[in-house]
Amino acid sequence: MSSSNQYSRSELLAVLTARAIEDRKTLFVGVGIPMLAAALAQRLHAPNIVIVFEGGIIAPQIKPSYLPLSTNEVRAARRALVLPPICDVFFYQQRGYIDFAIIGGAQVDMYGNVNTSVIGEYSSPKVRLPGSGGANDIASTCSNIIISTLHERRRFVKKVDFITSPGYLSGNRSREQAGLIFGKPFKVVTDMAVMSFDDETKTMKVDAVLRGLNIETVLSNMDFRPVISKDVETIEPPTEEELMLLRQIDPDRLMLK
Amino acid sequence: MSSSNQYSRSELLAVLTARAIEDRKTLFVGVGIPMLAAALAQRLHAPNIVIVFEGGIIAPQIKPSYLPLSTNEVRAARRALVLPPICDVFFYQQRGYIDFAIIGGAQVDMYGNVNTSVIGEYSSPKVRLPGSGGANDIASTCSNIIISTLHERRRFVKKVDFITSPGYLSGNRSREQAGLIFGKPFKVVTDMAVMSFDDETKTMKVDAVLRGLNIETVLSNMDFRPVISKDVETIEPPTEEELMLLRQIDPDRLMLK
Amino acid sequence: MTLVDVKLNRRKIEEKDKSLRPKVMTLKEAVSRFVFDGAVVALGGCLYSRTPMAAVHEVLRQGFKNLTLVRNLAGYEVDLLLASGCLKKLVASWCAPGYAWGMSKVLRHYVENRLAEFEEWSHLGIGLRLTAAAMGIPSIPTFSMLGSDIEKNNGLKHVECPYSGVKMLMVPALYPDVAVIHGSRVDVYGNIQIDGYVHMDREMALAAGRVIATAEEVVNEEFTRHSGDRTLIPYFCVDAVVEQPFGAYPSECWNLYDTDFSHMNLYQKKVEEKGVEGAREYIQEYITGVDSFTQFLEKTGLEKLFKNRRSFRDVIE
Amino acid sequence: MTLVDVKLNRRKIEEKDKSLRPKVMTLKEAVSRFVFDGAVVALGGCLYSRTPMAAVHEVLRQGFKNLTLVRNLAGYEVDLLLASGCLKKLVASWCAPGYAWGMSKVLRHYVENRLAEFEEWSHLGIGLRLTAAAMGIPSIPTFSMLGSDIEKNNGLKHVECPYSGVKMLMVPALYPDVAVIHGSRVDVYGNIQIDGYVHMDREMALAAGRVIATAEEVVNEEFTRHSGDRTLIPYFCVDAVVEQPFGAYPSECWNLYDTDFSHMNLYQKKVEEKGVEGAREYIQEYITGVDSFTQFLEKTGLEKLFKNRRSFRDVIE
Repeated sequence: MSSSNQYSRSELLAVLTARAIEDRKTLFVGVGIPMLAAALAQRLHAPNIVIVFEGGIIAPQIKPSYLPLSTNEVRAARRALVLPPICDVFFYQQRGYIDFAIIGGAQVDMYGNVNTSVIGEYSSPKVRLPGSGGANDIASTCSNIIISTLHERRRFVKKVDFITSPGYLSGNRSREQAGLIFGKPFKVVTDMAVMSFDDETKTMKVDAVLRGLNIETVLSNMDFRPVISKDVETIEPPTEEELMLLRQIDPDRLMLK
Repeated sequence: MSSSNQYSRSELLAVLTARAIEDRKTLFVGVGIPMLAAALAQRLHAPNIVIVFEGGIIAPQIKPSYLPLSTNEVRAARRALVLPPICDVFFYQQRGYIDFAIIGGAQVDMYGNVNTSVIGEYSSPKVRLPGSGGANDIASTCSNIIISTLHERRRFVKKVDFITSPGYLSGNRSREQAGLIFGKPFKVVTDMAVMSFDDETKTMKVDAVLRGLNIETVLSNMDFRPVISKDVETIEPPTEEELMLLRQIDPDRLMLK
Repeated sequence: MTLVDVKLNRRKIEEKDKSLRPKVMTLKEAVSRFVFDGAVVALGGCLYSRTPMAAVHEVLRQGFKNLTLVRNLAGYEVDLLLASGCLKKLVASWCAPGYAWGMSKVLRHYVENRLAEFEEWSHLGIGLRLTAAAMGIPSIPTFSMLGSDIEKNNGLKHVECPYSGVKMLMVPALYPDVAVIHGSRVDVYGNIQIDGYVHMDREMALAAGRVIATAEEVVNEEFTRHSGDRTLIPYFCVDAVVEQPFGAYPSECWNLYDTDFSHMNLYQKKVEEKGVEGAREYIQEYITGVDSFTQFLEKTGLEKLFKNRRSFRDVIE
Repeated sequence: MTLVDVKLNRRKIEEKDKSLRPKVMTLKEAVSRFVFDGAVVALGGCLYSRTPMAAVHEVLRQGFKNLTLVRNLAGYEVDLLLASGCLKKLVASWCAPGYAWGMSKVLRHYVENRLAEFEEWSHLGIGLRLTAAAMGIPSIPTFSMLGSDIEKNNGLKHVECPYSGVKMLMVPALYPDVAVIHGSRVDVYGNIQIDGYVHMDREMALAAGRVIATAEEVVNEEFTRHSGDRTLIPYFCVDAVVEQPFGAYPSECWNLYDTDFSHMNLYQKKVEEKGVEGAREYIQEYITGVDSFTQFLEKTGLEKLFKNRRSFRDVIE
């Protein structure tokens, strides 16, 4: 639970991530906070988003309190309109049919590169993380990529140990030069701030900060210095309605840890 | 009908083509004589061949006297074990799963190149023929290609007007050099002779001639001079059984014109 | 051959509204909204299986010009489009009415007299052009067409596989402006299901900028939500949903009706006798002379439609 | 990374007997005939959906060494193969038991101590490696993995699209020695049908040199001859046909049974408590300590199996 004792950090992250979701779009999500955020947005301002899971699932209707624990299981696939082969889902995305995606990560750097592979050296890792799954594919070809993660210094690193999922690589035009001509990092949502990327340098840029936090708190929880928007907006904390709906979606707190 | 008045040229061609078919193999065929030959072989020495149609049909069981008029219609698809997308059929072939195929052609040259596209110039043809269909794909990647056509001077030309389906191209190693590393022209079956290709030069080679015909008749019906095998064998004419079965397969003489 | 603009063609898809919304409309509206003069139009099915004939009729009635038609194996429908002056170019691997009727007199007339162009590819070649587009890549490798005059004629290029050193022919993506698919059924959002062989319809729908789905039946959302594993083409590809029973007639539709060979014979007889003029008379009598595809079906008579239904079951048993 | 030998891998397929012949055998025979020490083994399904667990158990009982496992998303089955010393390498895009249980202690132990290798690809990367092999081409283009350390780490190469000038990453074909697919049903020849999502099973079966098909039910030829449009994998890919009801347990099988999360918890609890040793105790108790997968199911108890059946229907409604 947060200092206000009204909501946990993961609840806060889920609510702020939900707010970043636009209505009437196809949205690629994984399990955990991204899925909760999608489900919450669907019950609020984005009733017409269409959820896509990499297991081969288009437009499912998840049963309340039957949350899936993977993107390829019956809870995720319930009442889906299409159950295509897995490669087809990524081809839809490469073709341009997936508007938004939400991914998480153990490490994120100043250009929005994400690491979910290893802490330390690849061949002899300190921590062997689960790996890319579809995250690399999402970050490579989804039209708009939202990174959603807790705001912690160990996560917001200068340089990720391993680029699992490309952001703007080394900034400026390096993403395009690498051949990544489709899609782009769109926003970074944390439990403290909402960030985007500088138009020119592609450095992460703080656009908004949670009410009650000052910018220094945000910065002190990052291992690099992002650009600060001229006009930092204030993010309102979760409303009663947001929290109530969120808790209805995950009553057993499988994901709201 | 032939001079003996016992069978027509197309019946003769169907029987001789049937004899070239090996048992227990997958066999890619089109409608017309190739299909009749396959059906006949199935009732004789090759009960376990598996027919493949480019319309997306694996191992159908064609109903007697319900012959298909295309490779993608219900008569061709009857009781098929698999009805895959069309591209998949060609991928099976490119992967190596199709052992044999039978194709026809308006023109065949000394290296087994086949033309089913145009007589004359491509951009301003004297005769616009129907085109490749799957024949080019078959000739490019099927393991063993059988060419089956009537033995006529206008068909066996020095150089085809258009290479729709590659044989040995310009002979020697030119097929491999063009990048065609899979599959090969295997036999040419006509109503007069059975031919293969010289190991070195890849020039067409007469291996066998129908009983009662001399080699000069065979050669005079070709516009190029094939290699003659040291040991030209004699082909026995169709047996009563072969003809009877063949006529049972096509009682309405849809294909046995 | 035009070079491939993968970025432009992706942008077209990015800009589409992908929300779930009902798209049911009349065929007349669908064709007038999504077909235009000069368009590259792809037709689903294969030869005389599940050809979207109702949509072809509507295109003829609305009288578009300078169309390019993309199809794997084409025939009767190309005759009609050529003879009525809609078509400037055919991109296909094969074109003839079918085994029983030999070559197309109409195609021969138009191509041999350079009144229309026939850009020929191998069958897989057409499939791979659509597959590359469907996958969102500008070109895709194969061994087909290497060394042939199809390769030379279309100016096809190679690359060397960087892992095996093997030469591969690269097939360029093809993005039809609009594809028409005739399905067994489609829901109100555009999720298309097809029974029997699916030909190249999936690749075609994903390759195209817009898709018109005609189907024997428009089903409600509840139906698709209980059979998602039978959906071949996702709704977000589809821009118009049209219910048209017997919409492939006189071609066959799996499980529902056989090809009407007698109607095909009727058409062919006119062409045999009078060439292109025969085709035009047929079009006037059966297509432009009526107001809708259902009127055409009525002209043909219910008895024939029922006979084709029985005929399918008779063959398949 | 090994270079791609497209010719050798085609020859292996050319040499296969593609006639229609019954291939029903015991799982013991299938695994002993087609798996071997050092083999590259691919497992169908995805994470804990339709994992061919019966075959994994048989591999563990027969005790193969130095296997390489290919899978898209992997988890529990990798733990078992690692802990019993069968596996030297994992080729996958992701490996963990599932969201509820965090990271795999067993995988961490083996990889962090360099006792086994984890070659990581993107999810589509694994799919495209199998797709290229299935298509009979040595490599295939994509935009995935460009610029990432997955690209660098695997030494991936590019080509320039000859029609658009665009840079494309080429994904090399991967040819497993043997793939194991667990289907909803399979006929005696090996035609596999799968209900629900099909994951990458089709590509995997076509990519592999040999295929073992386990299924909930072995059906006769007549069944497939009436449902050819539901066959996903053609018989000629398949070398062994094995009927194994609940053959994916404790993972789910579409329409038939849900994942047994309580059994997964039981396993995870042992690993939580004792690490790799816990996994070994579990293997001894549940897998190598019994003679067959059906004995394992008996140990679990019919009541649980029936509960998982009810659970699937409960979710889907």
